[in-house]
This record gives sequence, structure tokens and C-alpha cells, in this order.
Amino acid sequence: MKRGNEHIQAILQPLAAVLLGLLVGAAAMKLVDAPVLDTYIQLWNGAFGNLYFVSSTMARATPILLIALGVGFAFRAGVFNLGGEGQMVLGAVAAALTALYLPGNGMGKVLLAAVAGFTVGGGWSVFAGWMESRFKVQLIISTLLLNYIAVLFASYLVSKPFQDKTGSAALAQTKMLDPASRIPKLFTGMTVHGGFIVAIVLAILLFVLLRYSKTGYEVNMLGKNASFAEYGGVNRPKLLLLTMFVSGGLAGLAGSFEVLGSQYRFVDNALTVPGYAWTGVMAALLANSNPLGTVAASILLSALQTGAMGVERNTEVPLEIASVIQAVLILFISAKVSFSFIKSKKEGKSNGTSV
Amino acid sequence: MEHLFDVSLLNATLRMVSPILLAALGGMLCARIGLFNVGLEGLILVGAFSAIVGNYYTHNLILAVLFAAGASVLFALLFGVMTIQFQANEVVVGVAINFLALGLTTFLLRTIFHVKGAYYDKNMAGLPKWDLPLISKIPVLGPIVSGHSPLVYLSFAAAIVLYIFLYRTVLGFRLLAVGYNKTAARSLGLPVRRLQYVAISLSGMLCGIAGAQLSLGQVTMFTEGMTSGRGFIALVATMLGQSHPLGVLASSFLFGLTDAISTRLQSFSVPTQLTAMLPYVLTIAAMFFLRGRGAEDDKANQQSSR
Amino acid sequence: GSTEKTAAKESNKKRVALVLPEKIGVNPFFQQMDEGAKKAAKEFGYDLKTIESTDQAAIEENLRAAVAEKYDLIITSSFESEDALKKVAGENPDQKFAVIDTTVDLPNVRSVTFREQEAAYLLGAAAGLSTKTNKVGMVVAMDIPLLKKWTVGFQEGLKATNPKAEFLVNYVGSFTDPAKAKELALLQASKGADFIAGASAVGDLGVFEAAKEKNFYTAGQDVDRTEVDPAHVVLSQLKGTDAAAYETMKAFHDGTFKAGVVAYGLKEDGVGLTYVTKESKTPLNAFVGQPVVDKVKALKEDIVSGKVKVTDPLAK
Amino acid sequence: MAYKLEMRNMTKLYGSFAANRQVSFSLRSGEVHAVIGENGAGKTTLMRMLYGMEQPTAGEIVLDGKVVSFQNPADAIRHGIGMVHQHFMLFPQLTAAENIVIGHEPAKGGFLQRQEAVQAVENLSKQYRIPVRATAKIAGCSMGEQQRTEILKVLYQGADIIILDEPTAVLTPLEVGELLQTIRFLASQGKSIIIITHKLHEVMEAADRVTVLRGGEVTGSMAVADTDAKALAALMVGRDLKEMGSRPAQEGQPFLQVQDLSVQGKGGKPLLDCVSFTVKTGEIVGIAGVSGNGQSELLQAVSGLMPSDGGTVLLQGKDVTKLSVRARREAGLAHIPEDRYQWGAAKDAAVEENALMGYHQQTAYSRRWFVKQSAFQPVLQQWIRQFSIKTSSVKEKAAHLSGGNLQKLIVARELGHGTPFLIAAEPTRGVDIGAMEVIHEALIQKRNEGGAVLLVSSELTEILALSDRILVMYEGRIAGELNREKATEEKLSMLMAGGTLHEARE
Ligand SMILES: Nc1ncnc2c1ncn2[C@@H]1O[C@H](COP(=O)(O)OP(=O)(O)OP(=O)(O)O)[C@@H](O)[C@H]1O
Ligand SMILES: Nc1ncnc2c1ncn2[C@@H]1O[C@H](COP(=O)(O)OP(=O)(O)OP(=O)(O)O)[C@@H](O)[C@H]1O
Ligand SMILES: [Mg+2]
Ligand SMILES: [Mg+2]
Repeated sequence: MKRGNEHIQAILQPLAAVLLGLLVGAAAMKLVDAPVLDTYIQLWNGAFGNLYFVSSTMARATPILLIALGVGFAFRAGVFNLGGEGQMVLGAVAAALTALYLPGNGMGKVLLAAVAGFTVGGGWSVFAGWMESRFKVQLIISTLLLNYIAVLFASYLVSKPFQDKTGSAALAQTKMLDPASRIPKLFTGMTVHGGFIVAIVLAILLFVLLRYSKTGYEVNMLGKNASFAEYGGVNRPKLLLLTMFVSGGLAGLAGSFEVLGSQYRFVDNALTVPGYAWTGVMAALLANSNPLGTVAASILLSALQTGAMGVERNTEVPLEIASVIQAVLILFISAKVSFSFIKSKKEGKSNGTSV
Repeated sequence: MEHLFDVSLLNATLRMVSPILLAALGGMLCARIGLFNVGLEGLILVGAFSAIVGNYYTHNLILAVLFAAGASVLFALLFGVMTIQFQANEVVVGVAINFLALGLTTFLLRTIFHVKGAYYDKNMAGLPKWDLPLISKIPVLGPIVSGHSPLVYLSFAAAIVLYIFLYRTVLGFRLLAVGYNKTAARSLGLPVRRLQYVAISLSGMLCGIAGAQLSLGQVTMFTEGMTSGRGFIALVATMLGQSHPLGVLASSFLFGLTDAISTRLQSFSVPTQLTAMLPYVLTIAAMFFLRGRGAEDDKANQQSSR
Repeated sequence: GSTEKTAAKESNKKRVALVLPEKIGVNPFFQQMDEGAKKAAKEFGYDLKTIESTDQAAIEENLRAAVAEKYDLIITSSFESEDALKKVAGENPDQKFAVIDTTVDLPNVRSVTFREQEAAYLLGAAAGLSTKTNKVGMVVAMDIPLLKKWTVGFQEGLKATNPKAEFLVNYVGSFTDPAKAKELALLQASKGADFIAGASAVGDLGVFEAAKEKNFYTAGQDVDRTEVDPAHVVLSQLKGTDAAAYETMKAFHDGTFKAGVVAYGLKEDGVGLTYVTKESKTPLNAFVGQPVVDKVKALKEDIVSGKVKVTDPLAK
Repeated sequence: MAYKLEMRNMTKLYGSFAANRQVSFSLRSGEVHAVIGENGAGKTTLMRMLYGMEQPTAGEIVLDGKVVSFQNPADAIRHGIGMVHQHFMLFPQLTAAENIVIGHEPAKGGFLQRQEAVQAVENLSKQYRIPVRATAKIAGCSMGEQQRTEILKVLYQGADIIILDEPTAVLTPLEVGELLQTIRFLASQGKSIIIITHKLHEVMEAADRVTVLRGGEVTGSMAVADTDAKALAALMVGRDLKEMGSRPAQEGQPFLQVQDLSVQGKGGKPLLDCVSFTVKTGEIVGIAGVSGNGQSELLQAVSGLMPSDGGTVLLQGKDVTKLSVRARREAGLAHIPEDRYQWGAAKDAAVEENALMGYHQQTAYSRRWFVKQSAFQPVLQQWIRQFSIKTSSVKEKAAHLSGGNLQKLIVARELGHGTPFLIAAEPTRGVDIGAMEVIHEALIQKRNEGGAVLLVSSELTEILALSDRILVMYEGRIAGELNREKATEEKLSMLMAGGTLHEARE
């Protein structure tokens, strides 16, 4: 009986949250004399209005989802990886340089570039994991700090040694990838690319891994009580490093896919300005680190952003109001979604170094 | 080779450190009651904006600072209500608050001042600079320590006052207890939530003052996103300082000093992207010396109430 | 939205979209461009829609949406839009585009570029001639290739008029940090610089404040900033993005709109320096003085005539 | 005679599960009233309702003749009710004095008067003859001291009614004696005391009246003078307890050999100092000692949870000193840990997840990368039956199991491995007598089947009842060894206190 109730609540509460959020947003719009209904229609259209906008929403969801999967995976193991940004950027640089300077061509090279992005992102993240397990340097701070270093380093690489000198050379960016070393688009003329499918497949894989596999079990136990896991024979340092590798690797993959599938080069700041990393953290936490829930949360957050662009294009509502509505919606959803998980979250967050 | 340090650099460092320190102390209070507040950036921004608005309407600097503190307290309470009352994840709420602060301040900048990007009025009075009577006479130290806005001195005083508050007063003692072990605090009948709200409000106040120092102390203007990541640096300072007022003071300084050095290194022929890494690299290095602290809390987390 | 409604009502009205690569705000440059476009729209009776983008990915999306909504002309701007425009314009050969401040070599794109280094050269020259301490500074937003147009040109001008002058550069590391910009200016002033140019977007306001506090002289960017504080902001390097937007729409209106590159330098009066290429409402500050202005005017003529060559730091 | 306190028809439902059903309970002034019952009988739940930590589904509380209701512990404290929880509610980072005064601190102008607090605590400590080191950090205090701190805290808050939930479970025999004396003393001072315990001899020794719960209902309430341990046991478990099974003497092979094992401490004093001993197949070796004398470190060093600084550990002749926990487990070791919440379980994980630990790697319960739940679930169901583990479902969080039921789950899991060697640390801590019997039998059966068992317990009766040989640890070393036949409680106590066997013989 109790469980049945919970299921209904789990569905009803986010709905109620969205409704309430929309109401508050409407109040905000009334305050500035914006047409409420029209704005919401444009918000919807901008995100899902036609196939093109759906595809843009999916394209934007791709890096968010990959980062969120990584954050969520580490969170399951009891550590808070806030280093998504740095891992993503380094992964993106690595993928770009591999695709540009590795001889050969075709899908094989794209694959290698993605692998390079994954490995470099994962490696950077493992560094934080290693400092944590070997020297007890708190991961939540070190990952945050490593972001700055990674972003600056990537910026250095593309403004000095690997800068594209072929065009106007005004931007810090690498050269353009040739068409053979790109991830194909899913539909011509649309932005969503093969990376989205990969991300969805990875989400399903992670779900299965966490739910049914031995490693998934160990990761979950490590997160819920590290001492218990260790006592049960789990190799804590090794598993932590593996988790961090996967976690950072997914962020690296997010960056790689942006390079290989969207921008076709690494552009300084192009990955940090949109705030993919923090959005990813939000998506993971909104979904309580459940990979399938993360898919939904990532698409939702992405839709809020693409929808806001639609509002910007088609109404006179200032862009800032769109971001206010976004924030309000997120606040309401966060309250409600986690409401049905109160118990697990409240008690679950205290392990490891998650503060 | 030029000197790495000189009086003006150190003088500037004190000024640059103060908003970070204030916000980090705010972050510390949140951390002390078990909330990880990534919304510091937004809280400072709200404070910075409100200080200018307050000054614009009242032409009174004290009221302006109070207004900034009040506005940030409201935002902090929003953070508190969401995380404590509605059990929302604190990181999600923190990030959303950063969003909200950026959007709202930009929007209000347009509606109140009818400008985009920045509000600057050369006739607006900023916070006064205090020349400390005796101290300013001391060679070297005098020019470094003297001539700052009252809020700079307040920020250092705040670290010490908070130290006394936490470790000497009853309220502070109870706040610490709530942070150490919520289950135990609740079993004693301590008003856990009320205490959490006290800490959160105080943290909002500190962030508001940090914002005021930024927009009325360091400069006299508001520009969109003028916090430029100071909230996150404050977050790092909070954690590096082990959530201890004096530790936070020290770590904020470490950061300010290394940042100053990295600025100075710009005049050498090293790529600035690399010199700009210095504060972060050194902060990580500093963490090696503080490693392993706080690990003892692990056990309490596995406590059961039955 | 409202644009669609008006478009439906007066379908004969031409519609122009100005897709900006970032939000109008900290960068006065885009504000100015918007104003120029608005002026033209009013004059020629066009419908203008300004679309601000939030990030790189949004630029392409906004361009595509603008194409889908069948605007008659789509204007965009800056290096960040280059890749997106190449894609979108390449796929839509019948749509007319213009891009301000960079070059996109496609048959349906008109490019407008600026030679900011020429104006920077003049500013540097004026600084070299005016400085009493032989120390001149510049506070720059970020150490990125684009901004070399400002620093390199400035330095060349400075060295040309005052080889002994020392040039101090500091980078803020952000476009939105007036507090840090101010501290950097104060730092340079403490080292003896008596003229410190701002090139840090909204951070320039911080530089101006420092100038007021420590009594040194400074200069602004893009528009005439001398009115902010005539006693200290003594010069301004100009960049006519408003004119560029206006001229582009005018050409479209006049039927002279062609693909290809239109470059604005000193010669075309697209960039400049207050008092030298354009008068200012504020009287000339004595720190600079008329003799200096006259000398710089001569230099300007030399650049226009080609006698003096200013390095384009972005050229290979 | 009027009761100090009455609880009438208290019912507490968790969902549809009744933790308490129509429980009535009364308490007189100055009496010691014991509450006993199996694990999960609802003892703690009843007390939590009295202390305002849970709201009753039905029923009323009458205090001094007036109906009262407590929304939270603060209400209860205000009405003179204090509770010492089964798991201490202390702040390890604070001193004993700070822990005691918190909530009612001596203050001047908002400032905490630590000096006065220490003084007040010392006075209270003298008045009630409960010694504590007021200025010592709780983190560095023994269990006994922590317990005394808890009691002083309750007294400091001005409680007339003191609830003690299984206060003796974590104490050494000496400390238990002292505690019972303290309780009697407090009663003589007019305090009313409720004590929950699983140890019937404590009831007989210290209580005036006793109430027995089973399955959330009262099965009896009487004066201690009118009953005996056997009758109480029958009321508790609903059957008579069996005599312990036979234990044929047997000669086995050495299974665990520990040679000169050392672990360095932080302050230079070794935690383990060249410890050597052997456990053979077919025997139970008991390790006695006051807690904190190296037992925990010894177990952790043997099981691989703590790296050793010297010496060797052999399992079946194989050197495992450098091997991981998992490798040692695979070499034939299972381990019932001493602290079930720190090591033994993840309280936020489901019962089934807690049960699976260690099995997930075994071929019988996994296929390639995946866990084979279909194979594991029947095993878990079998444990639940065998040890009568009370849980509403295998998906229930471990945190919601009563302490004793969780302990049984852990014991079942570790015994289930069927390894030749078992470390059993405090295997029956907090476990009811029925379950204790089950666990003891299981340990003896293991021995009889040729298993080797290393038993660590602070319960001397348990050590004496189960062990073939007994080692006593003192300050990180083995202070002496006794055979089953020669061992007595006195001798052991002497060794545990740092005496020698020579003295012990006298
Ligand atoms: N639905 C439930 N199922 C199982 N156990 C529960 C349930 N609700 C509460 N508990 C138990 O009750 C205890 C306290 O509950 P809870 O965490 O709700 O306290 P609270 O005072 O409401 O917390 P807060 O002040 O943080 O909201 C916990 O130890 C928990 O195990
Ligand atoms: N929050 C809760 N949600 C669901 N069930 C609960 C909760 N708290 C307790 N229970 C159940 O209620 C029953 C009574 O628990 P209680 O802790 O009162 O037992 P107890 O008599 O103290 O046992 P023990 O001797 O092991 O301490 C147990 O079966 C327990 O699983
Ligand atoms: Mg109990
Ligand atoms: Mg219990």
C-alpha cells in the first residue's frame, strides 16, 4: 500500500512542481507585462516545436547527459565529482588533436578520437581520485580546483601551439576537422548527431550495470558505506579509481562529442560558457543518480535552455526573464522530485567526501 | 628582475581578499550545519546589486550595505527553505540560485537603471577609505594595512568575531553541535531547523556584505556577473580552511597572495594561461598538508537512532 | 510572437534579423551595433528583430531559425559566428547574410571587417607623445589572439613616437570583472604609469575609477568614453560598428548589397581616435594637448597613405 | 499507589506493521522497571514514543496524573523525562562536560561558561557517584565513560524518569557492575528508571518490576521478586530455552597462525605488540579483554582491514600478510564485525543488498558480470527463517531493522559462507536471548564440524561458555592464556586488569 502511494507520488509530484513553477513564472511575466500564454507556447516550441527544435534539444542534451551520467556514477560510489568541466574540456582537446593530427581517416579515427577524449578526461579525473585515496585530499575540492587548471591549460594549447592560423586566427581554437573525421548527424540539416544515441545507450548500460552487475553492486555499497564495502572484500582504492575514470571519461566523451559532432573543432570557452558541467550536476542530482532518470532530467534541462532561445527569438520578453523562469522551474522540480526520495537522499549524502 | 611583492600589490591583495573572505565565512556557516552551498556566487551578486540600488535610492552608504545584506539574506533563506523544508538537493538549489541571481540582477538593471551591462555613475559615492590613525605611520605595514574601506576591516573582524561566536557563545556552540551530529542534536530537543536557519541567514548576510564591498568598496558600480567566479573561490576557501573561521581566513589569504603573484608573473614572458594556474596549483598543494582532516566524521554518519 | 503578427499585417515590409553571438550587455560593441541597425530600420521602414545568443551552440540554432522564418536579410557578427555562418549560409545559398567584424567567403555573405590595429596605433602614439613618466600601461580583458589587435597596434604606435617608453600590460582574465581591472590599473599606476588604456570591456569602468582615484590618465574603447570623466578619460579608440550595421542595411536598401569583403580602417573612417578622426563633445584634456593631436593626425595621414604600415597581428 | 507515569494502550504502526499494539506500562516513583523482550519486540519504539521521538498512532501518556503528549524530545525533557539511547547520542568532537550541558548551558550574556560547566558536571558527578573526566573529548572516552556521560546528561537536564535502552550491551563486566550500582543509587534518590536489557541476570539483580514484550504486545508485567529468569525467558521467547549442545573434544590442525603481529599507533605506543597465537580447526579460541586493548586492531589486521607493521598471518599455512581482504576471504575466512553499523552493514541499503555482500563474487550467485538474484534469494529466505530475522521485506532498509535483527542478518551472512575459519566479534551484542541461543549453537556447530573460530567478546559469560581456549589481551599484548577447564571469571578479570597469571592463581 505504502509503495503504491509512492509510485503515484513520484509521478504526480514532478507534474505538480512543473505546474507550480509555471504559475510562478507566469506571475513574474505579469510583473513585466509579458504575454504569459504566448511566452509559454514559444518556450515549448523552442524546445519541441518541430523536428528541428527537438533535434536541437537532443543535441544540447547530449553533453549534459554524458556529464550527468558521470557525476551520478561517482555519486553512487560516494564521491562528488565536481570536475566535469575540466574533464570535458581536456577530453575535447584530446579528441580534437587526435582527429586532426593522427594519420588515417574515417570512422576508425573518429572512434580513436572519442577514445582519446574518454581516456584523457578519465585520466584527469583519476588524478583527483588518486589524491583522495592515496593522500586523503578531498575530492570535492580538488576536482573543483582542477577545473581551473584544465580550462587554462586547454586555453593555452589552442591559443599558442595548436592555434588555428588558417582563418582569421582571431580566436583561440584548433583547426577544423575534415569532414571524414566527424560524427555524422542523425538527420541532415539538423544538429543532433550520433553522439546522442551513444549517450542514450551508455545510460541504459550504466543502468543495467548499477542495477544488476557485480561492479554496480560494489559501487553502490561503496557509496552507502565505504567501510562496509571494504570489509566485504571490495578493493576500495581500485574501485574508486575505476569509478573516477568512468566518471571523468564520460565527461571527456561529452567534450569529444561536442568537438566531433557539433563544432568540428575545439574552441576556447565554447564548452564552458554554456555551463554544461553544472547543468550536468543538476541533472544527475535531480534524478537521484539513476541513469534512466538522468536521461529525462537532461532532456528537461536542455529543453528549458532551447525553449528560452525560442522565447528570445519570437517574443519581446527579455532573455533574462527566460533564465529566471528556468531557475524557478528547476527550484520547484528539485523540491518535488527529491520529495519522494527524501529518506534515501537525506541519509545517503553523508558518506565519503561528499562533504 | 622585478620584485614579486611590493606595497601596492599587498595593499591590493587585502582588498581583493575581503569579498572572498566574507563569502567564504558565509560558506563556512552553511558547511557547519551540513549544507554545501554552491550558491555563494549568486548571493554575492545579489548583494553587489542591492548595494548599488540601496545607495541609489537612499544616498546613504550604511543603509545601502544593510540593504545588500538584507537582500542576500532573503536569497539565502530561499536556499534554506528549499533544502531544509523541501529537502531539495543543496547543489541543485545552489546552482539554480546562481542562475536566478544572474537573471534577476540583469533584468532589474534594465528596469531600474535603464542600462544594459553596467550601471556606473561617477557622482555616486563609494565606501570611504579609512586611514588608520596610528597604523598608517608604520613604514611598509602602514600603507598596506591602511586606506581600505570599512568593509575590508569588517571582513577580517568577521573572521575573529565568528571564531568567538562559534567557540565561545551558547548559540555558536549549539550550531556546531547541530553540524557535528544532527541526530544527537535532535534527540536533545535542540531546535535543529531554527538553528540551521540562523546559520543560513548569517551566511546570507556575510555574502551580501561581500557583494557590497565588491560594488561599493572596490569599485563603485554594478556590472552584470561582476562576481566573476569569486563565489566558487570562496567555496574552495571554505573547504580548504576546514570550515574553521581562522582556517578560512588563512586559506582566503593564501589564495589572494598566490593570485597576486600570478598577476605579477604576467610581466614575465610566461604564457598568462600558465601563470594564471598558480593559485589553483598552490591551493591543491596546500591541501596535501591538510589531508585527512575531517575523515573522523565518517563514523558518526553511520550512526543509527535505534 | 509579435514580429510574426506585424509581419502578417504588413507583408510588404522587409524583415531583418540581427543575430548577436552573445547577450547585449558587458560588451558595448554589440549595443552599438544594435543601435545602428535600429536607426537604419527606422529610416528605411524595416522590421528589425535582434536575437541575442546565450552560447556558441545557440548561434547556429538562431541562424537556422532565422532562415526558417524567412527574414530578408540576416546580419550576424564576430568570429564566434564564423563556423555557424559558414554552415548555415552554405546550406542556404538563396538567403542573404551579412557578417560584421570578420570574413566569411561565400557568395551570399557580405563581410565587414575592421582594422582596429590602426586606431590602436594612433592611441599608442598619442600615449607615447603625452606621457611624462615614460611609462604607459594597458589593462586587457584576456590574453587571447583577438585582443592582440589592440595591444600590438598600441605598442607599435607607442614605440614609434617614444622609443624610451616602457609598456606595461596586464590581463584581467575576464570580460566582466571591473574590480580586478581596477586593481591592475592601480598596480600599473604604482609602477609609475601616467597613462593607462583600458581594453577590458566592462572592466574599463574600473580602470576609469582607478584613474580618478590615483590621478592618472586613461582611454576607453569603441565609443567616445571621454564624457564619463573628462578630467581623466582623455581619449577613446573608436570602432564604428553602428555605422557598419547601418551601412549594411543601407546597401541592402539601395540595392548595392553585394557579397565580398568591406574593410573599415582609418581610411574608410570605420575606426579612429577621438580628437584625431572625430571631434568630441568634451574639450581636449591638457595632458594630451593640441600639439600631440596634430602629430597624431599626421601619423593618421601616413597610415592612410600607406607610408606607415601597421602590423596586422592576426595575419600570417 | 499512584503511578509516576502510565502509558495506556499505546499503539504504533509503521505502515501496516504494528511495532507496538495496545501496550500498557506503568512506573512508580523510585523504582527500577525493566523492559525485556526479543529483538524487534517493540521496546525501543515504546520508549521513543515516551521520549517524544515518535508519535503514537493511538494511546495516551499520563504523567503525575495528567494526560500529556510530547511532540518532540524537548517536550519530554521539559517534563522530566530523559533517555539514554541504545546507540549513544553524543558529539565525539566535544568534551564530556560540553556534551552534558548542551541545551541547558551555563551562560553569561550569551557566552558559554565552560569553566562553570565543568564545575557543574563535577559536582553532579560527585552527587550521584558517577565518575567522568569532564574535560576529556568524547572521541577518546571508553564506552563506559560515554555511557556515564549520557546518564549525567539526563540528570543534568533534571530528569526524574530515566530511560536506559540496553545500557549494558557495550560495557565490560566491571562496568556493568558499576552501572547497576549507579542505577540502584539513583532509584534510592527518588529517580524512576526504565531499563531495557536482554540480560536476565541484570533484571534479577537491579530491577524492582519487569514488563515483557513479545511481537509488540505485553506478555507479562510483574514484580521481580515474584518471578525467576527461567520464567521470564519463557515469556520472552514463548518457549523454554534449550541446554547448550554437547561439545566433544577434538584435536585439529593449525588453521590460523599469527606470528609477532604488530601495529604501530599514532602516538608511538603500539596498538598491537608482537602478538602470536594459533587457532586450530575444531576449536573456539576466545579473546577476552577490556575493550580498547588491541582486540579491534588484531581482528582488523587478521582480516586485512588494517595494514600491519610487522609479523605474519598464515591461513592454512599460506602467508596472507600482504593480501587483500578479498584474497583472505577467499582463503577461507569469514568475519562477524564488532561494530555492525560501521563495518557490518550499509544502513541505507536494502536488507537483500546487505545480505549479498561477499556472495556477489561467488560463481554460484553470479554469471559473468552479473549477480544471479534468482539463486541468491532462496538462500536469503532460508536465513530469515533460520534466524527468525524480523523484517517487513527484503527490500526494507537495514536502518529500519532493530539492532538485534540486523545482527542476526550479519551472523547468518557470515556463517553462510561456510568457510573453515570464522572471526566472531561480539556476535551477540544487542541480541535477545532466543537469538543468542541460536547464534551460540551455530558457533558450536561450526566448531564441531571442524571449523576454527576466533571469538572476541567483552561478555565474559559468553567467552567462558563457548571457548576451548581463552587468550586475554592487555595493552596490545597477550597477557595470558587459559584452558576452558581452568578459566574462571576471576582469573580472567585479573588478567584483563593487567595482572599476571601468577597473581590470578592465588
Ligand atoms: N516512513 C518511514 N519509514 C521508516 N522509518 C522512518 C520513516 N519515517 C521516519 N522513520 C525513522 O524515524 C527517524 C526520524 O525521522 P525523520 O528523519 O523524518 O526526522 P525529522 O525530524 O522529520 O527530520 P528533519 O527535521 O530533517 O525533517 C529516522 O531514524 C527514520 O529511521
Ligand atoms: N521507522 C520504521 N519503519 C518501519 N519499521 C520500523 C521502524 N522502526 C522500527 N520498525 C520496526 O518495528 C519493530 C520494533 O522495533 P524496535 O526497535 O522497537 O525493537 P526493539 O524491541 O527495540 O528491538 P532490539 O532488542 O533489537 O533493540 C521492528 O520490527 C522494526 O523493524
Ligand atoms: Mg531496541
Ligand atoms: Mg536494539
